[in-house]
Amino acid sequence: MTIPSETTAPLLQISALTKRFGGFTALDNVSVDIRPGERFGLIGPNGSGKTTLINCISGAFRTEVGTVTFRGEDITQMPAHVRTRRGIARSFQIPRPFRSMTVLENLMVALDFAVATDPLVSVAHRRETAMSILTGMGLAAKADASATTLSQVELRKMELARAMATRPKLLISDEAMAGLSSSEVDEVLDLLMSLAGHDITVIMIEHIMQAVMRFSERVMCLDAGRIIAIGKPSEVMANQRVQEAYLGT
Amino acid sequence: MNRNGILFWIGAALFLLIIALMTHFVRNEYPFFAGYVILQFIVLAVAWSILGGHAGYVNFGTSAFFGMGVYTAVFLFKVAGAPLAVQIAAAAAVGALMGFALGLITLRMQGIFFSIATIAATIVIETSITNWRYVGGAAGIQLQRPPVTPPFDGYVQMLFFVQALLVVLAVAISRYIQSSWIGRGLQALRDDELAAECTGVPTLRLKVLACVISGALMCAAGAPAAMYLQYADPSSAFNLNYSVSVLAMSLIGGTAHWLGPVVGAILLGSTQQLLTVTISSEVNVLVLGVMLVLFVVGAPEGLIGLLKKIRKEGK
Amino acid sequence: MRSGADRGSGGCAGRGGLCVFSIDLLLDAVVLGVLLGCFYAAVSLGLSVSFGLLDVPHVAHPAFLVLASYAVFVLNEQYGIDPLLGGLLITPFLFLFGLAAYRLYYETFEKRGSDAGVRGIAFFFGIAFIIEVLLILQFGVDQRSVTASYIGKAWRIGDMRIPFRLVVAFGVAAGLTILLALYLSKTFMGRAIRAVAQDQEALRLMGANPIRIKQWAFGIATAVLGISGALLIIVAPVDPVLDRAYIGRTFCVVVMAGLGSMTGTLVAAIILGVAESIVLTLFGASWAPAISFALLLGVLAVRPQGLFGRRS
Amino acid sequence: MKRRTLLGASIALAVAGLTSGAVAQQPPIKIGMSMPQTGGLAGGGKASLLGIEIWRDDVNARGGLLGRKVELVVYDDKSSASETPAIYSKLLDVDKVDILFAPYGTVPTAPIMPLVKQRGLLLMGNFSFQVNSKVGHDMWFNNAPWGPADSWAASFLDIGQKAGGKTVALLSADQEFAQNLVVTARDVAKRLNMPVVFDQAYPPNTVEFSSIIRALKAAKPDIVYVSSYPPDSAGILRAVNEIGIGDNVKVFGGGMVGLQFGAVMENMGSLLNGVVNYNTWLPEKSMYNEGTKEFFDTYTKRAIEAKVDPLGYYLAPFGYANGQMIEQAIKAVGSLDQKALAKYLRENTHKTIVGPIAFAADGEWKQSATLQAQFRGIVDKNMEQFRQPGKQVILFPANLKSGDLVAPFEAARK
Repeated sequence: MTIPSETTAPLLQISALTKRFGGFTALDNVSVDIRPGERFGLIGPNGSGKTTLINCISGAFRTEVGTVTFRGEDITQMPAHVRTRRGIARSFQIPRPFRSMTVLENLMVALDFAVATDPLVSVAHRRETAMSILTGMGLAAKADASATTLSQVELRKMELARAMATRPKLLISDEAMAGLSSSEVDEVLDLLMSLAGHDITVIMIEHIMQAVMRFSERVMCLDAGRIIAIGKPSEVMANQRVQEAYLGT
Repeated sequence: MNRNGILFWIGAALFLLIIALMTHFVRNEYPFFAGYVILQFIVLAVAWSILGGHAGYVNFGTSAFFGMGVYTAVFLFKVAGAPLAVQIAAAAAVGALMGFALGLITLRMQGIFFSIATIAATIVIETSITNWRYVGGAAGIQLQRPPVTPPFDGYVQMLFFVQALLVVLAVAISRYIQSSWIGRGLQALRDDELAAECTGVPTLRLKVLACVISGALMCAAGAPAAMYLQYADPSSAFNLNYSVSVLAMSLIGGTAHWLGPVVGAILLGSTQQLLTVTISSEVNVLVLGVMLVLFVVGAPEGLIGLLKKIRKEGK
Repeated sequence: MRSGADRGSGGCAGRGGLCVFSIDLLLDAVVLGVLLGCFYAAVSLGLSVSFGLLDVPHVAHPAFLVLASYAVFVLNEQYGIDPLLGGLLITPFLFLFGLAAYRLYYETFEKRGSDAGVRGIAFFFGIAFIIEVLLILQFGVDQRSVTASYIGKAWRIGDMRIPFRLVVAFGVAAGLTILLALYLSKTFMGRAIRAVAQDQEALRLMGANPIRIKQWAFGIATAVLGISGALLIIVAPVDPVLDRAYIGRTFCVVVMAGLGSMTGTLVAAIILGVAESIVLTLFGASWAPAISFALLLGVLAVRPQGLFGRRS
Repeated sequence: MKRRTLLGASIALAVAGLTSGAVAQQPPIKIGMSMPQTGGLAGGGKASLLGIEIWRDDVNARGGLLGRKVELVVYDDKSSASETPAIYSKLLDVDKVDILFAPYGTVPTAPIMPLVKQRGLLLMGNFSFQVNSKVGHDMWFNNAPWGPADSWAASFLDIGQKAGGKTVALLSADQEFAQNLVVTARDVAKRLNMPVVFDQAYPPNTVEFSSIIRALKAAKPDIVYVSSYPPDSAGILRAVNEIGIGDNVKVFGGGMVGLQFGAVMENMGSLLNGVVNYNTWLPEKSMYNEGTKEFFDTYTKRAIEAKVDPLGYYLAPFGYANGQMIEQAIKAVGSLDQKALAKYLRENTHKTIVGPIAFAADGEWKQSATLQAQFRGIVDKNMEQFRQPGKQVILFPANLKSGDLVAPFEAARK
């Protein structure tokens, strides 16, 4: 099922996407359009294919069936790093920092590679950029700390910061709030809110419902690799099958 | 940063100057014979850690690259009596090609698979050389050195100096890589390949690049060995010992900094030379084994890491 | 190249007269290859658990193997104990040895997390060298072999003769493979081990202790070496540095099989054995190693996860 | 080039000068060598070294040479070619040894040939094969009884032909020494116009020989010439024993390295029966010379604590012989002048415990004394049996012959 696309041309267009691992079908004919600037929530029980879907968007997986189109360009066969340069950035369910680097260096990687490296842009200038991003995330103090010394919430923030450093058009946050205290959840949520909007589209995967409710303009629920509901948060929540999927009845 | 650069080049110049003076004023030839071997291991270790250290991909094929270097030299010398410089240049080219091919085949694989693949590649290459009659095959081949080219007054002295040049070259390259975006990219993909990709790092291309550079340097380091030994046979040229020693040297020195493999090579290399002319028995294999275990367990960051730690605690 | 025109050749190449034979020569080669392959499987199974399932870069596996062979040799030499029985006798000790070895490995590497790979390899190389030297100091550099009723005899089928040694290797290897496969799929611990291989996190969430399970698995992987070591010295004499010859072969088999698949290991080993045997029989024998390892490279290039790989 | 020979000469002079000056305070005469004590050649290397050490002790017991004690300077070359150049440079430039012995084996020796030639030094070879053929150093003398390169292939194929053999099969290890042997065998076979019906080089670390023996059998040769290495020789004989080799095979063996070492022979036991293989010394009546028995009495004692080959027939006496030759040369010349010593060694026949040795121009023995002997009545797991005569019957050379060939091979195995 496809959503009747809105007036503006979609930023991300997924059509008839199917992903199999051996016999097991992780994504089954998934199609969805995401508008520029949209705040999009992705929910579903464990193993429903959420992470698989964003792996297919970010290029961690290649897909055999279906296409992924980003800003009018078919990126289905592109390797991940090219997609990143095209403007797709993500965080990971379990944070994946560059452990041997400082927080600042983590961002420098993004600035060195993702942003079309312009020799004229001096190292010093890149550092500034990185610092300003960190400041925006409230991580400035930790800039020279080793990534391994960060707390859970700081790791989450750093990953978002690193993602932002790639100057993304589309930011995918994969359970960035998992295992955080409620106050921390709000912190991160506000962060995502502030990022979204000004020409950055955000896809948020989340288990914490009220977070999704608060954040999303539109919510999609996956179950067993299929879209079982999509639309306004309230509608989706009300949906019979969604509740079944969650309550496992 | 920049001052460091100047200091480095001054150091390199001094190093070469001392070497050059040695070749003219030291009459005793032993330092050159023994020193040559150590310099050769420095090049190999530095080259190895460009891929093995920065990117964390363990190449077991050191002996394959080294051996190919030897046999490139042998072939060119036999077919055209090519001069040393040509032998080395050609070897570097061959090494780069090998690195590229090997990289393309194997660097898609996660770390350890790459290591296995390099073992396999080594055996394939060694077998091919063993079956290549023209360069002596399994029976090996004896070579007669051409007269030495001035200003040197002994061939060994010349080889010693040439190997020293290679050391400077290798270290300079490794040093540049470490401080440049290439180094940061390799470091990132060593830490987390997927995260690196998703941060825009072209992991495969970087790995292949590293493999090419490292391969070229290893082959180049092997080339002069043909003239040094004036003899080549596959089982010596492709000896597993090269792969393991180089791995050990890099780890003992520490792979986090370009200086690590240099230190490691000097330490282990001279230890091995020393043991050869002192203990001279199975025991020196034992020493290698024990050193390996002690260091990876006791000083996982190698000597360099150890020093850093000490300095930290000093403060 | 050597094995070209200037060198005559066995089998069929060039010599019309021999082509008549090459059919049942081929048949023999295949049969012997299968047997040899099973032997390779037997010496690789342990690694297929320790490296295949646990991702331990166990370069010292062949060294442990040779060590086990020497233990079997001593039992056979001193007390005239049958090698296979000897292999069984040392199995429990190897199991304990394995537990200890993994503990050490875990404490020093996996605990510290990132790139245990490089250091792990160096570590095990060190261990391997130490074992080599200790064996040399104890037994000298000469080859050692064992005596048993089934060594040196052959089994006749028509004019085909099959060495009993290999038949034994075949039987034991097959048995061992099936046993391990069953253990890993049927028993609770076995399934736990596979789970660890799949996803440690998941297991930890389920409240099981992955380290314990991995330690146990490594114990199993080492214990298997009792029988493998016995086969090693039954099939051919051993010397202290024989392990170097098997680093390539065993890893080749395990990787070609696809990590952690027992039946895969058997099949891959048989492919290797048959390839080797056919080349030895019919073509330039000296190319045998190139062939089998080119095979591995081929597999890795096309299917990085191996023939029966579990990973995507 | 000229400059270099000059340099070499001057060093040679320097060495000579140093020693003659030194006679006053009687420092020892240093004999330097590398010897494989680890790696593939270690087994042989250690036995060979023991032989040389026994000579050193004997000569020192006799009051040394030129009134000076003899001292050995020995380093381990790990059986590899890459170690020896540094070692020999150390021996010459740091240890300032007076005489050089070569390491056991061809691979470690090859790299030092150019060195000694360039410096104009005497080198006593130790069981290397044809290392001097390309270098052409006229101060090189090999203690091994090979003689002309093709001699043992010739003698073996000749024995086979006399036994009615017409076709030849060649099975060789794809390693340096074995390949040198098989090359000569090809030439000899051509010369005797015996067709080669099988010719394979098996790779190092071959585990199982059944299939290759099966192929060899299928070629139906009359004579099987095998040049193999210790680790493989056992595997080959096992496979032959199991697979069989065909009744038409007259003689089997020739160049199997390893069947000379006690431990290997003990391992193989009855598998050895019938094999005709090369050797250098055997406990047959014809082999004893002045001092031979005494040497082996000493060797047998010292081999035990030295943990080396308990028999030591293959290398040890020749190591001792090397010592004897240098001893005679130094006594005759009365100095350590390398050129003079070389001249003496080249022009005279030397009495040694392995018989009289005379050198050809290339520094190899004038005529081959490489034995071809057939194993007879060997039982399993018994080291002592090999000390008795009659267990390895010498078929070649004629002057040392101690019995006749039993053929065909299958018959001789029983």
